[in-house]
Amino acid sequence: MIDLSLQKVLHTAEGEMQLDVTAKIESGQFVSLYGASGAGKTSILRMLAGFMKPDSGFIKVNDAVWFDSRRKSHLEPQQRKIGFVFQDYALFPNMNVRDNISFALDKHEPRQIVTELLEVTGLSNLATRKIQTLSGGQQQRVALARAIAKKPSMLLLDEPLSAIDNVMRDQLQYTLLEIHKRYALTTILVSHNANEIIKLSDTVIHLEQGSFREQTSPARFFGNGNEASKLTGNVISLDEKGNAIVLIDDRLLTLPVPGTILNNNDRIEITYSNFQIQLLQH
Amino acid sequence: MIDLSLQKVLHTAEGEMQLDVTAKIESGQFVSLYGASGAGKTSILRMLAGFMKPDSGFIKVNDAVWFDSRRKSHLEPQQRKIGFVFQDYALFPNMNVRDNISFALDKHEPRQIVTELLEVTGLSNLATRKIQTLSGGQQQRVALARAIAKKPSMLLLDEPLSAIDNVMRDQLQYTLLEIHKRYALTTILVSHNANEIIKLSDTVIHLEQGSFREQTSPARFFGNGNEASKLTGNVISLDEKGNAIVLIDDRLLTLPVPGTILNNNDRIEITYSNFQIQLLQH
Amino acid sequence: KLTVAVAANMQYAMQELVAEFNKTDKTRIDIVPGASGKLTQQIQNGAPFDIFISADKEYPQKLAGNKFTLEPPKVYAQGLLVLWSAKPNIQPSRDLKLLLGANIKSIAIANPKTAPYGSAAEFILKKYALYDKVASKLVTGESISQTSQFIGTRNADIGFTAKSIVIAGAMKGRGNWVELNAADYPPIEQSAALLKFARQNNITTARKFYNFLYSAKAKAIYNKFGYIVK
Amino acid sequence: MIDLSPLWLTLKLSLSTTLILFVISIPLANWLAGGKDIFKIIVQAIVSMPLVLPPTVIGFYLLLAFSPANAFGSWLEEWLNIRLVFSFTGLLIASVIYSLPFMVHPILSGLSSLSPSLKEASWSLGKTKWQTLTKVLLPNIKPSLLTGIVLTFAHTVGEFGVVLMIGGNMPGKTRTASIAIYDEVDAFHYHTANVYAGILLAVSFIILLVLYTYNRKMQQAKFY
Amino acid sequence: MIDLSPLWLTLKLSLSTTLILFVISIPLANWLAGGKDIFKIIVQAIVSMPLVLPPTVIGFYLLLAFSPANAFGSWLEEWLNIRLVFSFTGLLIASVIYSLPFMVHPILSGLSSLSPSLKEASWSLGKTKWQTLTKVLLPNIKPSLLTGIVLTFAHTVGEFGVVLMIGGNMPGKTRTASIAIYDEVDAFHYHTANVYAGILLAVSFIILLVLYTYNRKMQQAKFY
Ligand SMILES: Nc1ncnc2c1ncn2[C@@H]1O[C@H](COP(=O)(O)OP(=O)(O)OP(=O)(O)O)[C@@H](O)[C@H]1O
Ligand SMILES: Nc1ncnc2c1ncn2[C@@H]1O[C@H](COP(=O)(O)OP(=O)(O)OP(=O)(O)O)[C@@H](O)[C@H]1O
Ligand SMILES: [Mg+2]
Ligand SMILES: [Mg+2]
Repeated sequence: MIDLSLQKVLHTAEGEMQLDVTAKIESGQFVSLYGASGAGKTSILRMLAGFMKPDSGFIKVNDAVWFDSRRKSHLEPQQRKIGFVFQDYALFPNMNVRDNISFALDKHEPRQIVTELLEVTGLSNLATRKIQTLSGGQQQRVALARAIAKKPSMLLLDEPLSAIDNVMRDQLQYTLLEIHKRYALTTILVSHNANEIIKLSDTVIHLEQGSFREQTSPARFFGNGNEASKLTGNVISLDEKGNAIVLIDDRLLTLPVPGTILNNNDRIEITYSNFQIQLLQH
Repeated sequence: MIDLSLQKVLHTAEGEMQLDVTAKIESGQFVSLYGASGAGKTSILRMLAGFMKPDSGFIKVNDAVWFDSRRKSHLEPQQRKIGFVFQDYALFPNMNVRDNISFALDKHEPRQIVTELLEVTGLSNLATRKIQTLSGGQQQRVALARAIAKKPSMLLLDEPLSAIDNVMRDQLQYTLLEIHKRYALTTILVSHNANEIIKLSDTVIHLEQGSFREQTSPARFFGNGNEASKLTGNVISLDEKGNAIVLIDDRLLTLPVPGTILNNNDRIEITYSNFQIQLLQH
Repeated sequence: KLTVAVAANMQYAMQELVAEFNKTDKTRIDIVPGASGKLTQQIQNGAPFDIFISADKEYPQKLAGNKFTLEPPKVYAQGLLVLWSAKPNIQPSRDLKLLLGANIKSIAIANPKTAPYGSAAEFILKKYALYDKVASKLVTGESISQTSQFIGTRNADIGFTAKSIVIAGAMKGRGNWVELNAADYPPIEQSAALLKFARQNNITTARKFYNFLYSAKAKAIYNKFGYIVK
Repeated sequence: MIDLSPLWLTLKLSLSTTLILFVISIPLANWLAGGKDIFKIIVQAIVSMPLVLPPTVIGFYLLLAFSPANAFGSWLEEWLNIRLVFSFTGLLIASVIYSLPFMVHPILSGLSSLSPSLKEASWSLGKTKWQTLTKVLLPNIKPSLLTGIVLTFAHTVGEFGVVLMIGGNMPGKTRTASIAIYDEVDAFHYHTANVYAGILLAVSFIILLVLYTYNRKMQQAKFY
Repeated sequence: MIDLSPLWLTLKLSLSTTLILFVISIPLANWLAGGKDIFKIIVQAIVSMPLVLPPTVIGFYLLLAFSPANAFGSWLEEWLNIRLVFSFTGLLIASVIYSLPFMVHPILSGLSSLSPSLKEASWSLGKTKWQTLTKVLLPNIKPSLLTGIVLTFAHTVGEFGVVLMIGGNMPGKTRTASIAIYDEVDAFHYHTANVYAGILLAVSFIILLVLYTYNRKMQQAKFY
């Protein structure tokens, strides 16, 4: 159980923004932080990690007090048992891929987890590469592996998959979830990607301009299409056979629409009355 | 018309990868580069910009030769009239947001485009902020505005929207397309996001391990759902009323499925036979 | 073993002196060359020197005043001032008139505040009523050997230095020099002192060498190196 | 009374040396930072050479070089009618040579630590290499520039051997504060020496304090 | 024949000084880089002070401080039975004080140029501040460390004023190469002086060349 209440004035040149968030997070939950750019998501992670001190408030994790402004207690980041994936990766340029990951371990810990993680993140071939020679997505995967290697009890992820291609992303999401469960982690994820949030998280915390808006399930939060079998999409093109090619999120549908007067770029809503479901994979 | 043929051995520690790409790009087209992490996308952009010299090959833009290994000609990046959005933004830490963008202009050019771009990218309030005080997404928008300010004839974008939230992303995609058309740019975009690629680009160039795979339309490239009105998705949960909550890309659908024996996490295909289309926005 | 602090311009005469001394006494004698002023500072602050051979009279006197010597210092030789130019077309004259000439742009002297040859040169210039006229041409060397560098490398057109420099060692035969009238400047007396440190060290040999500095054999060597001994 | 002219002269010499070296070292360091060939490494090693020799010895070699008895000195004298020894210009040239590494090294290490994409971003905006250097690279290595300036300035203030050797200790012309202090110590005038040293220390201390406070403010703006 | 002992002594002094300063300056620079309070700025300014005074004058003040005639010196002598003047230990202490800024400054500017998230990443992996410093921060500011080492080493090789004053030019004990060269020049033994200077230059040049080549290789590995 993580019990937190954080207040801090964030200094921004066009004025000050009051960050104010109070929330309870069950141990073992997968929580997403969602909010516009500049809403304060990274700042919250940094306070949880102990890099930034709140002006007031507290952080209680199970029975331990990590921070309490009244009791003037502040646990050092080293003591917090967290894993952090930084938005700028913060990999160590002086070490190769394997060493970046092993650095998380203590001297006498067995190294096999490193090999395992290299495997899982698809980095085995790159194990001896210098960080600067990796592409952006490769770097992000190293950062993720490094944060997990220590088997932290809380995992803080600042947009950990934004630079990764779809195939690898799917795979890593699955890995993340696996790890989250296997090590009974409490995971807090900052992400802009609805699909990702829905797939991974138990609850969403919604931030707006530094203030806590709501804490709810992702289904409810993104559930705008919930009421009926409705899809919205954009018309990308119309072919000569009277079909409209419609873009719905990441996929294209070809819909026969003879006689309608749709144009390119029209935004449309599709209401289905009849459908069949086929099981592809159990 | 851009005519390019690029060969370069990319030194990677686990061996060398031969980058080899030949393509023709129509002037004014919006082209996406798609491929896995480490496929060489950034490297191609860097060669187009003149930061990296190919081992052999040529780059011809309209009638001008930007690079030709046989004639040993190599146009400096300054002469290429390109805009580049870097994967790590590469903003100038010594300048504030406005100055970063104005830096693209010559001394006597009018400054109003800067104000315009600040508006368009939603940065007006942050104009006097130091770069280091911006969030990741804000930085990416500055990088985009700066690359556009010079009105380049070719725009090279290395995952320009990966760290930006959905609302802003939609808006910036629209802006990008607007700018692309207004200034008759040739734009080359590296992106992992299918929706983004489909929305924006005329053609997709697919790279695999440094080699050119195909150059085709996004519709064809991502057109796996093209043949029929089919959607695939994952079952997220089942409610007591006999509905399945299904995740399809970024959205959730509630489908009445009484009597079926679906479970959580099942992957299903939905085939529609009857639907109605309603125009939302023209 | 003895350690002897020696004014830089005396070190070559001293080497010969040590060689002579070692013919009868094999005690190793280390020579520590340096500017007399600096050596004095060091002796006052605990330098392990047995004997101090200065290039003037005042520094040893000062040490005696501050009780760093075993007995009052004694003069062992007297230096002579010469006017020297390394430029072949300049012929120094004893009356110093040529210093006023337009072809003489810089005149090197040792620092009158700290070096005895410098104050002697200043004295003689004043006596000949030339000082104010040539004051703007004067360039000052920290020590007599630095002054000689200025002259020897022809950066200074002419300058005042010690006779010991121009008649022995590397500068011998370079350019032209003239010995100035010894009566025109106060004698440049050089003293040596037996230091208190010698008491903790090897007082018998130290005294033996100290006395040797005033022997007839030593005098012959001083003469050879351009000093006079009364 | 204390003669203040050595202090002024020192200030003039230190400021001029720092300024000249700043101007020389920037293109030099930029050139050195740019490539990888052996030639540049050799130049980099040569730049450090003045450090290795005792200042008085460098002074002595300069004395030889400037001497009218040698080719270079006589060329200067005959063709340009310049005599470098015993002149402020000579001192300045010597100080510049001697302090070169103190300016070049910090700037070079600053430039090498910048991300290469900064440079490329500026090029892609059509800026020449020079504009890139002055408007993008240098403003982002301010701590290194500051280090270079402080080391050079302070070192020239305290420089003594070279000045002593080729300056000739001429009041108001080449008699700098360091020489004056040296002389006073040599003449056992401890009080005067202490006063000079005190002024030198106090003034330098205040200058440094101001510089560092300014620099610290700059860096705070970076992370609040 | 040329006496080689001054060269050995110089090597010993320079290496020891560089080593001691390296060990001292890293925690000092790390502490200075860490905060923003005025106290640290003052310390930073004090670190530069040894640069401002002529070396002989620093030597003179140290001579006074270490002198058995004064409180500190006599305390050392009576209680610890150490005499610092005219000993190698004294020389070493003086060199360390005098060269302090050459080591601290480059390391400080290197540390301030690192992204703060590197440090935080290491903390989050449970590493102490010390482990973070030695395993993450320092290995990533190698060019700055190199600058510090080169400046300190070369400067100690060429150091002369301080050494002459408190070392006292004792053959085999405190007569370093720089003093030997000075003496030989003083005595018009240009040939011997040239030989010493030549050896000093050649050896230093080779050392620097090796260091720079190694450093360049490191950096090339970064960007190919
Ligand atoms: N150390 C700090 N002290 C005070 N304010 C800060 C600090 N760091 C960042 N800020 C400010 O806090 C605001 C929120 O920044 P934050 O990085 O938390 O946003 P974010 O929600 O992560 O945005 P993005 O999605 O773009 O990464 C920003 O406007 C920034 O200026
Ligand atoms: N200057 C260079 N010279 C040689 N090889 C390089 C150079 N820069 C990068 N590489 C190598 O080229 C490969 C492709 O890198 P690139 O950055 O082009 O990938 P990418 O497709 O952009 O990946 P991502 O989507 O993760 O950003 C990498 O394995 C990298 O090691
Ligand atoms: Mg953020
Ligand atoms: Mg890339």
